[in-house]
Amino acid sequence: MEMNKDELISLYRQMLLIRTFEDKSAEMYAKAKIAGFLHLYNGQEAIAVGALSALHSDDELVTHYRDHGYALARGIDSRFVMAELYGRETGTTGGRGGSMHIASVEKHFWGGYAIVGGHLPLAVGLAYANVHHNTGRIVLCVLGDGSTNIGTFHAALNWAQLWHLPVIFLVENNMWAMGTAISIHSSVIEIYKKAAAHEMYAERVDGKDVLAVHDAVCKLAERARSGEGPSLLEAVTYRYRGHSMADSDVQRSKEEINEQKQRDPLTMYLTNVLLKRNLLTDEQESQIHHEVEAEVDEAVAFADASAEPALDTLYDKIYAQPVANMQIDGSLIRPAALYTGNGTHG
Amino acid sequence: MEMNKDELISLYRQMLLIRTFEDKSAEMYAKAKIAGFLHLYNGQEAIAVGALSALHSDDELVTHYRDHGYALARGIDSRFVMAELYGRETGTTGGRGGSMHIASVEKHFWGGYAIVGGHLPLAVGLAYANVHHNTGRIVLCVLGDGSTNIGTFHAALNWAQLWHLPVIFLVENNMWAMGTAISIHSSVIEIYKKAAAHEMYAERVDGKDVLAVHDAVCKLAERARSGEGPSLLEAVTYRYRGHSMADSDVQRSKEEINEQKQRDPLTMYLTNVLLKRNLLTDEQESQIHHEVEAEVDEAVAFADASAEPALDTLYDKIYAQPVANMQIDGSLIRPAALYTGNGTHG
Amino acid sequence: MAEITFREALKRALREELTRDPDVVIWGEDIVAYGGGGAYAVTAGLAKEFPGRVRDTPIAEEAIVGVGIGAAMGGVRPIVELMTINFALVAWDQIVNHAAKLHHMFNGQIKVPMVMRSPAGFGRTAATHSQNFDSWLASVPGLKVVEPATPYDAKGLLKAAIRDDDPVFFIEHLQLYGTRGEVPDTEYLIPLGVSERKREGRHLTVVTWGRMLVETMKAAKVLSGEGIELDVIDLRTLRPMDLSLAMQSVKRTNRAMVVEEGWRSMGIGAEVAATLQEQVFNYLDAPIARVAGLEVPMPYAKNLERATVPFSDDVVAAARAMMTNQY
Amino acid sequence: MAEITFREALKRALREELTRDPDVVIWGEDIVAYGGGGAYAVTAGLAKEFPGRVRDTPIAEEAIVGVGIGAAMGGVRPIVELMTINFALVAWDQIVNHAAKLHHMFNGQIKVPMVMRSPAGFGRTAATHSQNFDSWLASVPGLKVVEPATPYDAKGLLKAAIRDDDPVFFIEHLQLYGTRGEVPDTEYLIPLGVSERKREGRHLTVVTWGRMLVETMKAAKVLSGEGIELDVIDLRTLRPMDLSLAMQSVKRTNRAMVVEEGWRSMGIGAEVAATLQEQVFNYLDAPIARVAGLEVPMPYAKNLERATVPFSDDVVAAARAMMTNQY
Ligand SMILES: Cc1ncc(C[n+]2csc(CCOP(=O)(O)OP(=O)(O)O)c2C)c(N)n1
Ligand SMILES: Cc1ncc(C[n+]2csc(CCOP(=O)(O)OP(=O)(O)O)c2C)c(N)n1
Ligand SMILES: [Mg+2]
Ligand SMILES: [Mg+2]
Repeated sequence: MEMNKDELISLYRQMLLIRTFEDKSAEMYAKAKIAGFLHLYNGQEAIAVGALSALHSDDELVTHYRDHGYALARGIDSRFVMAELYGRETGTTGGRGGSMHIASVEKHFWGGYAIVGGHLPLAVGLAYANVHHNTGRIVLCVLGDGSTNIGTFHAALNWAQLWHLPVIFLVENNMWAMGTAISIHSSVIEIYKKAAAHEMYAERVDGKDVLAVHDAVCKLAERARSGEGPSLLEAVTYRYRGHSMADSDVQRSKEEINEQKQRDPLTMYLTNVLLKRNLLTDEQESQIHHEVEAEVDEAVAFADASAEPALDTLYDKIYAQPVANMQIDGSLIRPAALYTGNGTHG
Repeated sequence: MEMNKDELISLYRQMLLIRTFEDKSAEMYAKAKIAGFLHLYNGQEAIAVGALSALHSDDELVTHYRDHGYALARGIDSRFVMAELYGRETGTTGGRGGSMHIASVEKHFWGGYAIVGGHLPLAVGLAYANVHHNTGRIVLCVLGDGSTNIGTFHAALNWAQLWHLPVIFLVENNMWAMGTAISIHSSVIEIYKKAAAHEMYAERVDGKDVLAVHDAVCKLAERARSGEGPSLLEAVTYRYRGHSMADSDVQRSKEEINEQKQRDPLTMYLTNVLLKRNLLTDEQESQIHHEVEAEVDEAVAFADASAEPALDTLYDKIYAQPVANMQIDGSLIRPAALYTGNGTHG
Repeated sequence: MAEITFREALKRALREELTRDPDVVIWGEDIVAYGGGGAYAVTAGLAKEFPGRVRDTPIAEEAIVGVGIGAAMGGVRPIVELMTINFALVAWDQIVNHAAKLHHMFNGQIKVPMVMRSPAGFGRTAATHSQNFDSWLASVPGLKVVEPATPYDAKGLLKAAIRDDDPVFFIEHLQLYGTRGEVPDTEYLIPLGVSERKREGRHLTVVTWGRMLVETMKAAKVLSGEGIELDVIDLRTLRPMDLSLAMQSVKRTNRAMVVEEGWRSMGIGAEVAATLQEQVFNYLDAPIARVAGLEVPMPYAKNLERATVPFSDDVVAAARAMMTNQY
Repeated sequence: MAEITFREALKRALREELTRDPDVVIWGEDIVAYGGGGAYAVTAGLAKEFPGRVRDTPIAEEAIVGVGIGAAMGGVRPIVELMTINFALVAWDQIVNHAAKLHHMFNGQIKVPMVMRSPAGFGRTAATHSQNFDSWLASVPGLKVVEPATPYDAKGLLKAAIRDDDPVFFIEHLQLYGTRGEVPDTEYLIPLGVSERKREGRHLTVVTWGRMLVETMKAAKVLSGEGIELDVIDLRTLRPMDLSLAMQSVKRTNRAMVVEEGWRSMGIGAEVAATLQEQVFNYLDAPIARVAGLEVPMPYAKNLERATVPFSDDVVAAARAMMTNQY
């Protein structure tokens, strides 16, 4: 897809929004506004932005837990994402899922998943559903390099290829799985080669080059839409921060990180494309910066102002179709206060 | 390994023993002497015999449930194997495991396993143990074509390659997984190609040619022993009978089966090698037949004469190290007769 | 009303639902070609009747369940068959951490209207192939779990399960496939989560389900001859579990027993006993007894298997002991 | 005797056993490089001390457990770390159908002397990362299951588990890692399968284990101020389960309560309640109560998580109610 000037600028704005949002999240985590796991996307922004810009807005998206970037690139209101990180009722899942499970089915983002490899079969099934209903939509399934060693990876690829389903497996190869370097966790370093076990079409792309990612996904989406089946795209990248906010990151050398930062996806795109081609002035750039910062500040203000989920909603939505009139049911009906006393304390 | 005349004849004798044993097992199953699942090896004999003849007798062996052929080729007394099919105390596992779990750890046969793909990680671990103890022994791990789609397959291969362990994955590609043809269950028909996902060395061999299997395994064993790591061998074959005795086998055409029988591993080896090279006379051949039949008849007589396991051994060997003096223990100590009444009825 | 087998009842349920709703599909290992359709022949012929909607899959239970979940999220209504419940262990993460959780975790945005069907139980197939796992499944918030005992219930419950908007694990005891019972030709549904009294009696309440109902009914006949009348409650749905009938019953009989095939420890029997003693403590004249499978990896040998699994004579013995206060 | 953390006690057990026996190895995800050694830092530094014997693995729990089993069969004594117990679901088939069964299925020919260590419990990590599964594991014949509550027990039990010839699942509640307690410098072992009275009292027997012991002890203090003295039994080993102390205790107190963090249905509490009412029925003055986690996929929000998991105040409330006959 050829992009016009606005679209090209928008890529930058999106990457910047993600970077800024993630930095702010880290800040809020340090202030204990956010708890649990928080996996930030700094350094990898070009992949989410490049990939989603190559898809239709109603193509289906499924990701792993490192999902804020995808949520923002899919156009989910940053206020709702921040509120979810806070665990507030205004969050994308009403505070149920938190950072690892951002979702907006309305926007065809079927959620971030936290079990490594667990979402791959789901993405294949979703692709089937679209074929079954003849929607023309394809599925983008995002995962990391470390997630290509677990059983569901190959089981899902085999199925997708066998049934010729329209799904793109996008592997963000950031060279590390938590604190384990790729050479320690995978017998094959060039992840795209793993698709050979299924004779699945596969490519490798520079994951720091937003336009390269965009182009690669355009091509694979075209393949999928025209019935040529699934594919795997390996996008080589690097994350600047630790695996999650809990990671002291002692395992990676400062040199390695600094070297990687030399090829920053935002800077490269701004310098080598937008400024070089005169698509943006320095002034416009700082204007974008201001806007993005204002947006993120507002997201924080919104999250701060939002209420916690009401306690009496705890049992809601465990079932889509609750069974009525159960007289005794440890599973559905809150046991008498006698036995638990819960819900009132805290 | 160059084989001498006796060894070459022995290959035939072993294949014939397996074929005869399996036919007799089918007969005994029909007579309800054997129950449950019974997966016969007819048609695939050249693989077990060719592979084991290429290994040392103390190399480790792990197989799937289609394991009688391997047990016999490993030299386990056919009487004990038949007794196990009967579920008798004289069986290879005292009647506990039955057909799918023949084992003789003394003979380094670590057993047949019944969960598809479940034994692959075990084989990798066993290879590690041998490296850890510096025994020089390697591991042969046998599986079917249908077992290459489940998660443990690739998870095990990746690990074996990463840690460079001495294990040979021997895939008996008989083109069917139960009633599912290979083209329906696997995106790739030439199974050996799946090893590419791990840059693991792999080959394909005619699984009906006992000498070809022997030579291929010799080569891969040599690799493993000299520290060159794991490998995968695909042996193309066909099974003559249904998946198990429960299989009506309506899914495979008579033509397909008959065509496959044209290339029978026993006949081919007898005609093209033993008789052609004058290693065996017709008389000697019929002598072998008699011996083998006598052996199998004796196995049946032995099984028939063997007792069922004693009922009071039911709780034995659940734990290698039982916890002493438990006063109440639903898990270790038989609940009072009041609550179950079991064990007395028949 | 004709007598048909449990197997046939299930097949009719599948056929009717496939006919009613084009979004219903069936996937599983060997459900199309093998032996004409299915390791236990439940789907025999359906692939021909509904081209493209009944499909054989690779052997990869984690994918069978996971792809099913994804399809269900996308509005398909998959029925996935796990050849036996033992293989569900390979898919355990998908069942527990995915199917059961998505609706709540995503705050209602995602629904997983999927049925997982699976034969359970023993049949001379040894340790790894003879299990139940009903209690584990029934303890998972977000799952529904059904285990019918009769052809009538099998049909009505399976149809309800297929129309349910939640993931339902539907357990079929493999010893029941050949059993027969009356099933009407006209359509009916049986709501999930409702237990049923299968026999009226005044001496002893027996709570059970699945194959053990059949054994309990046999035992009830024997015991009736001795003047002991069992009040038999069939749970039918294991999650959510309806103990209302059982509680009422105990208030009349003052004695209760739970009969289950699976391991005793942390079984459904434990839950039923714990809940009943909580709820109707003052009505109990004797401890609640449990008849259950012995905790042994199932041996292949005929006599050992027989000793491990409970049968009607175990129920008879336990009931006699209870009624003569030998607890 | 020095006060050390639960985490440090575990590490000392590992170090001592690595030193004692060259066949002991430790494998797991991120136990070497990450943060200096382990998601919860239990193995920190060990890789350097024991070169080649503490190794990072791929993320593939089915292989971590399965390769561990194979190594154990071959005479190695692997300790495999599953980063959290939630990921054990991926390896469930290996745990239940392989580790637990091989010794019996192969009639004693094969042993699996392996320890699976895994943190369990909650910590604002939402539905798929906050579970226990203690009751499931403890129901599997062939497995041993341990869950210590104090640094002292953690060290002694882990050393015993490593020397045990059976597969042991060793559950570490992640909220306990930072807790402190006295641990002697001299070597000691604590035998598996032996419960311990952690507090003497005459009014109410409380059976518990793991983190809930800590909460129960807090509750005991509060209740003691009100004249209610808890007799607290720590199970320590969940399979085989030693209820002898609990039974003796109930004979004195005539009231019992089980306190557990996991889901109530088919929990360990259900088993304890069912067994106690079977065994000491005539000594019970009140139904056995259960304090347990609510059956909800764990929400991330702070207040909802807090409401889902039991704390000491829940124990206090339940005990008060029991003692005033409000059941
Ligand atoms: C089955 C499972 N095992 C372990 C984990 C813990 N874990 C979460 S993320 C992660 C590393 C994944 O690395 P990778 O796939 O490369 O993704 P990245 O974080 O680098 O984006 C691990 C081990 C998990 N969530 N699920
Ligand atoms: C996890 C699991 N799923 C399903 C089965 C049932 N099953 C047993 S053997 C088999 C077919 C295996 O085919 P293949 O690997 O080709 O071996 P073959 O029988 O042809 O030798 C199936 C589906 C099983 N035992 N384990
Ligand atoms: Mg990574
Ligand atoms: Mg095959």
